[in-house]
Amino acid sequence: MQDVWINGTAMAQTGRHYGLNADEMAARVLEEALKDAGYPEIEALFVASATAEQADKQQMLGAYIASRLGLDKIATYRVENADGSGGAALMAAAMAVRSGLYNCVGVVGVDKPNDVLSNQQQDIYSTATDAVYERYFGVTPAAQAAIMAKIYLAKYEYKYEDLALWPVLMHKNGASNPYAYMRKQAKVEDVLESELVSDPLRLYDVGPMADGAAAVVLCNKKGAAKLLGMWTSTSAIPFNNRPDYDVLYSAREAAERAYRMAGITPRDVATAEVHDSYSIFGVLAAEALGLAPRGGLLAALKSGADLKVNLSGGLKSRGNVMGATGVYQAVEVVWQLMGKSPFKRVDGSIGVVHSMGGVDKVSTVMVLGL
Amino acid sequence: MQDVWINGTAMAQTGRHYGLNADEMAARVLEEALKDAGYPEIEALFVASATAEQADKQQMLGAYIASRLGLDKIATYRVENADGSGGAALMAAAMAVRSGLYNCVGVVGVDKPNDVLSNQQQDIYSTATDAVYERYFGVTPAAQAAIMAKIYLAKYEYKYEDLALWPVLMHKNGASNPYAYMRKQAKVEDVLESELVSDPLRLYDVGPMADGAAAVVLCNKKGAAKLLGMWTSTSAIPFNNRPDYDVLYSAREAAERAYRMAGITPRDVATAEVHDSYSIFGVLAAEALGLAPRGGLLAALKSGADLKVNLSGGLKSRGNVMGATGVYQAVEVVWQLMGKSPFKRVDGSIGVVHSMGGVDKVSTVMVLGL
Amino acid sequence: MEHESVPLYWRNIPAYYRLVAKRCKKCGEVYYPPVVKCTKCGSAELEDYQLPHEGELVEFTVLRSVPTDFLKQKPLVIGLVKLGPVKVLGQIVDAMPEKLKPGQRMEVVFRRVVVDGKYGLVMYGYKFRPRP
Amino acid sequence: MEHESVPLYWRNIPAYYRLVAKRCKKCGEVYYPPVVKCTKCGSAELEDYQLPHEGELVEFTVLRSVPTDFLKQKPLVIGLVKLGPVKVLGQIVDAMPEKLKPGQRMEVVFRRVVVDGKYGLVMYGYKFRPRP
Ligand SMILES: [Zn+2]
Ligand SMILES: [Zn+2]
Repeated sequence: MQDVWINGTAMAQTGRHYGLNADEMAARVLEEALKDAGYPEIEALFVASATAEQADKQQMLGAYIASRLGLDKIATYRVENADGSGGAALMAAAMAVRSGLYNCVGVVGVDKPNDVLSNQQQDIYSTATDAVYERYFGVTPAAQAAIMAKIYLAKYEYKYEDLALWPVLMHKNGASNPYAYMRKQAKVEDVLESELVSDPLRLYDVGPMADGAAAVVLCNKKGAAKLLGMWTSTSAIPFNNRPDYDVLYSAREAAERAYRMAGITPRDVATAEVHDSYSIFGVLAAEALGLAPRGGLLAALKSGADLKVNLSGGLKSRGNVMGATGVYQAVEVVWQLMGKSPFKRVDGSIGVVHSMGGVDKVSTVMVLGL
Repeated sequence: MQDVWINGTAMAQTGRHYGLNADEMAARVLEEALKDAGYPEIEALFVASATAEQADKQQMLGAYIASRLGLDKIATYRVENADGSGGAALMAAAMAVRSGLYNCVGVVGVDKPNDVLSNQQQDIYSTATDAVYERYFGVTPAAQAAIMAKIYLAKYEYKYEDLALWPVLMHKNGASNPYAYMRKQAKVEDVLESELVSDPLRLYDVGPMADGAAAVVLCNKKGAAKLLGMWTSTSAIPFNNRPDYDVLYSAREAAERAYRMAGITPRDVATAEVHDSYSIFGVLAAEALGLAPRGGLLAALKSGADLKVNLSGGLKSRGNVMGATGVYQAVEVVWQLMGKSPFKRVDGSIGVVHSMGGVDKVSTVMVLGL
Repeated sequence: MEHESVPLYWRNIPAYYRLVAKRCKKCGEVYYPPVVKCTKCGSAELEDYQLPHEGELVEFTVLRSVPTDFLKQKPLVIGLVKLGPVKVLGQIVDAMPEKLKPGQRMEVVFRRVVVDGKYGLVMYGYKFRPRP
Repeated sequence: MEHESVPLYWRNIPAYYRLVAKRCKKCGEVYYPPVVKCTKCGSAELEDYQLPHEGELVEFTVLRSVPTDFLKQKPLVIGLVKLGPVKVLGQIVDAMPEKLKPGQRMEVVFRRVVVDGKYGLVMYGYKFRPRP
C-alpha cells in the first residue's frame, strides 16, 4: 500500500468571479498546484463540484478542465457529494494513488454559485436534502440546521448569544486570510442584529456562497505533507428520524476511523478545518472531532479557550465554496502546518480536515502531517 | 496491490419505471447484488448517475440509497462522467479496493431519464457537451455523432445502408435479452424508413433513453470474475478541433492501456460491450477496441462476420440507461462469460467493457476474466 | 426550480396524500421514508402502514430564505412532528409561530404545496397544524 | 432548459460576438475554445486572436431533435467550419441544407441564438451562412 503525499497546493481567492468559466477557473488553479509540485506528470484528475451541473449546466467537468490545459489522455472523474464533494474527491484520489494505478493525480474543487441568483442558489443547495420527503415541501439545509441548533442550545442550556461566539471567532480568523470572502472582524452585536434566516440562526450563522477553486497534487513520493489517515462515513438515518439532533454522526464516525488509521488522538490536532456551513455545524463538527466534549464547545468558547479550528475563517468567512470547500480546507491545513505565507505556522505537525455533504449525510475526515 | 473480483451482480429490466424513485430502484438492485455475493459487509458505495441531479433534483444520491437499505456508516460517493459515469464509478471503486482501504464495496448505476419529458432529456444529454462553446448554440451529442458518421462513411466509402447493419445486429442481439428495452428484431428497411434525427443518423441509430439500475459488488476475495485490466482516458481535444473524426481517441487509449495491464490482445476478447449511444459510436468503439481494423468494422459486418460485440443489444436495444450503462455492461459481460441464464455462455474467458461519457470525451475500458 | 418531473410527483402521492409508511412484518419496525429492507432485522417483507394523523410537535423553525417555488409563501414554518412510531418533517400552517411550542398536539392537514409555474401543475401534500 | 446564468452568457460575449480566440505568443498556436496554457509549447503567454470571418465548410448535419430552447427553430443546421487556423462548430443559417456541401465558402454572421423564456433575456452569437 502506497503512502500518499501532497506535492502541490493552490487556491483562488473566494468571491465573485463573474469573468471566468468554471473550467477556466479550475484549470488556472490546477496549473498553479502543478507548478507548486514541480510539474509532475499527472495521470488522473479528480474534480469536486456541487454546482457545475445545475448552475453551469456542465457535466463531465473534468474533461473540459483537462482541455483548457491540454492534459490529453489522462483519466478524469467528477465526484459529487453535494457540499461535501471536496472531501469525497480527495478520498477517491488518495485511494487511486494508494492503489498503485497512478503515481500522481490532481484534485481540483471548483464551484461558481454566483453564476445563478440567490434564490436559485437555495434551489440548488436544497437538492442535497431528500428530493421526495424534504425538498418537495420547501425544506432546506438551513431549516434543518436551525432545528438542530434549537435542540442543541436547549439541551445544553446555552443562549443564542453563546452560539454567536462561533461567527465572531470565524470573522476574527478570516480577517487575516487574504483568500477569504469576508475579511472583517465582527462583534457579538453584529451577529445579534443580523437578519433571521431560520430562527435561531441569523445571517451571521450562514456561510455565504462564494465562487472558488482550489487544487492539490497527490503523489506516492514525498511532498509537503503526508496523508496519515482518512475515512468517509454516511449517516443513513433520515433527518426526521434521528435519535439525536445534537451530534454529527457522519463526522464522529469518520473522525474516529481516520484518527485510528493515523494513530492520533484529538490532542495531537494542531489545526482543524471543519464544515461550518451553519455555525451550529461548526460547533457540532468540532465536538465530533473531539476538540471539545459533547455539548462543551460553546462553554470552551465562552471561557476564552484558544481553539485552533477554522483558522481560515471557515465557511462563514472564507466563504462556502460548495463542492470546492474540502479542497480549500486541505490546502489551508497544509499551509498552516508549513507556516506558508500568508498563513501563520501552527504549534504542531498534525492537522485535520472535515468535509461534509448535506446535513450530516456524508463526512470525510482526513489527517495530514508534515 | 490487491486483486479485485466481482463477487455479486444484478440488474433491473430497463424501460419506464414510473413507480420507483431513483434511490429505491438503486437500493433494490444493490440488495440483489449483495444477496448474489452472499451478503459481504460493504464499506463503501460508489454511485454512477448522470441524471439524478438534473432530472430528479437529487444530489448525494449515495447517501439516500444507503438510507433505503440501512447501510449506516458506510462511505458513499457519487461519480459523474455523464453517460460514462458507470465506467468511472467502477474504476473509482476498483481502485478503492486495490488501495486496501476496503475489502468489499458496492457499485450501483441508476438513472431515470423517463422522469422528465423527451425534450428535457435532450437538454440534460446536451450538458455533456461544452456548455459555452457547444450547448449554447443548440449543439447536441446527436449532431456531433452525425458529423462523425458522415465523415466516417465518406472516408471509407460506405453507404448509409452499411451503417444500418449495426442497429440490425443490435436488435438481433437484444431480442434474446429479457432485460432489454427493445426486444424485437429489425430489418435494414426498418432502419432506412425510420425518421431522420440528424442526418445521416435515423431513429434506429439512436439508443433510446431508458430507466435502469444495475449493481456489482467488488471484493478483494475470489468471486465470479476477476478484473484483469482497467484504464480511463480523456480526449482533451475539443470536438471542433479534432484532427480525425473517424476514431474514438479516448476509447483507443483506454483499451490499449487496459489490454496491456491484462496482458491480452484483441484476439483474446470473447465478448465486448461498447457504448453505442449512436450506431457510429458502436462502430468506432469496436474498432478502437481492436475488434476490427480502422475503417473495417462495417466491412466485417457486411461480410457476415460473427462479431461478439454488444450481445446484450447495446444501447440501441438494451437501452441507453445513461450513467447506469457501464454497470449494466459489466454485469452483462460477467453473465456472458459465466453463461448465466438467460445469457448464453460465450466461447472464451475474457470480456471487455467500454463505457464512454459524451462524444469521445472520457472512456473507461475494463477487462474481465473468469 | 422547476418541478419538472411529473412521474416523481405522481408516484409519491400515496405518501404525500395519505402519509403511508412501511412496517416490517417480522419485527414491526416502522419506516418513513420507506425502506427497501428492514434495517433492524433484515427482513424484506414490508407492508404499508398508515401513520396516525395526530401527534406532537418536537421542534420547529421559521424559514425566511426559501427556494424559488416557495417565494410567495415565505416565510415557511418547518416543523418536526412525532406521529406514532416515527417523526415527520414538514410545513406547519394555520399557526402563529410565536405561540408554537415543543410538546404541543398537532394534526395532519392536506394542502397545496406548490404550483409549478411552467406547466401549471398544482401539487399537494400533507402539512401540520396545531390541534384546536 | 433554462438559460439561468446571466454571468455565464455575459462573460462569453467576446467569443460569442467577436469570435475571439487565443494565440500563443511564443509558438503561434491558436486555440478556440481558449486554453489557460499553450498545450503545444507550455507557454502561459496567450493573447487575444481575432478569428477570420470567412472560411470553409468541413461538414454539417440537420438536427431535428433539439433541446427545449430551440424547439421553435427546429430543425437546426449544425456545421463545422474552418476559420483560419481552427475549426468552429455552430449553426448554419440562410441556407438550404440540400445545397450545402463540404468545401464551400462560408461567412460569419451575428444572430439571435436563444430567447430565455423566464427572464426574456435575448442572447446572441455567431452563426454561419454560405458566402454569396
Ligand atoms: Zn424488521
Ligand atoms: Zn505555444
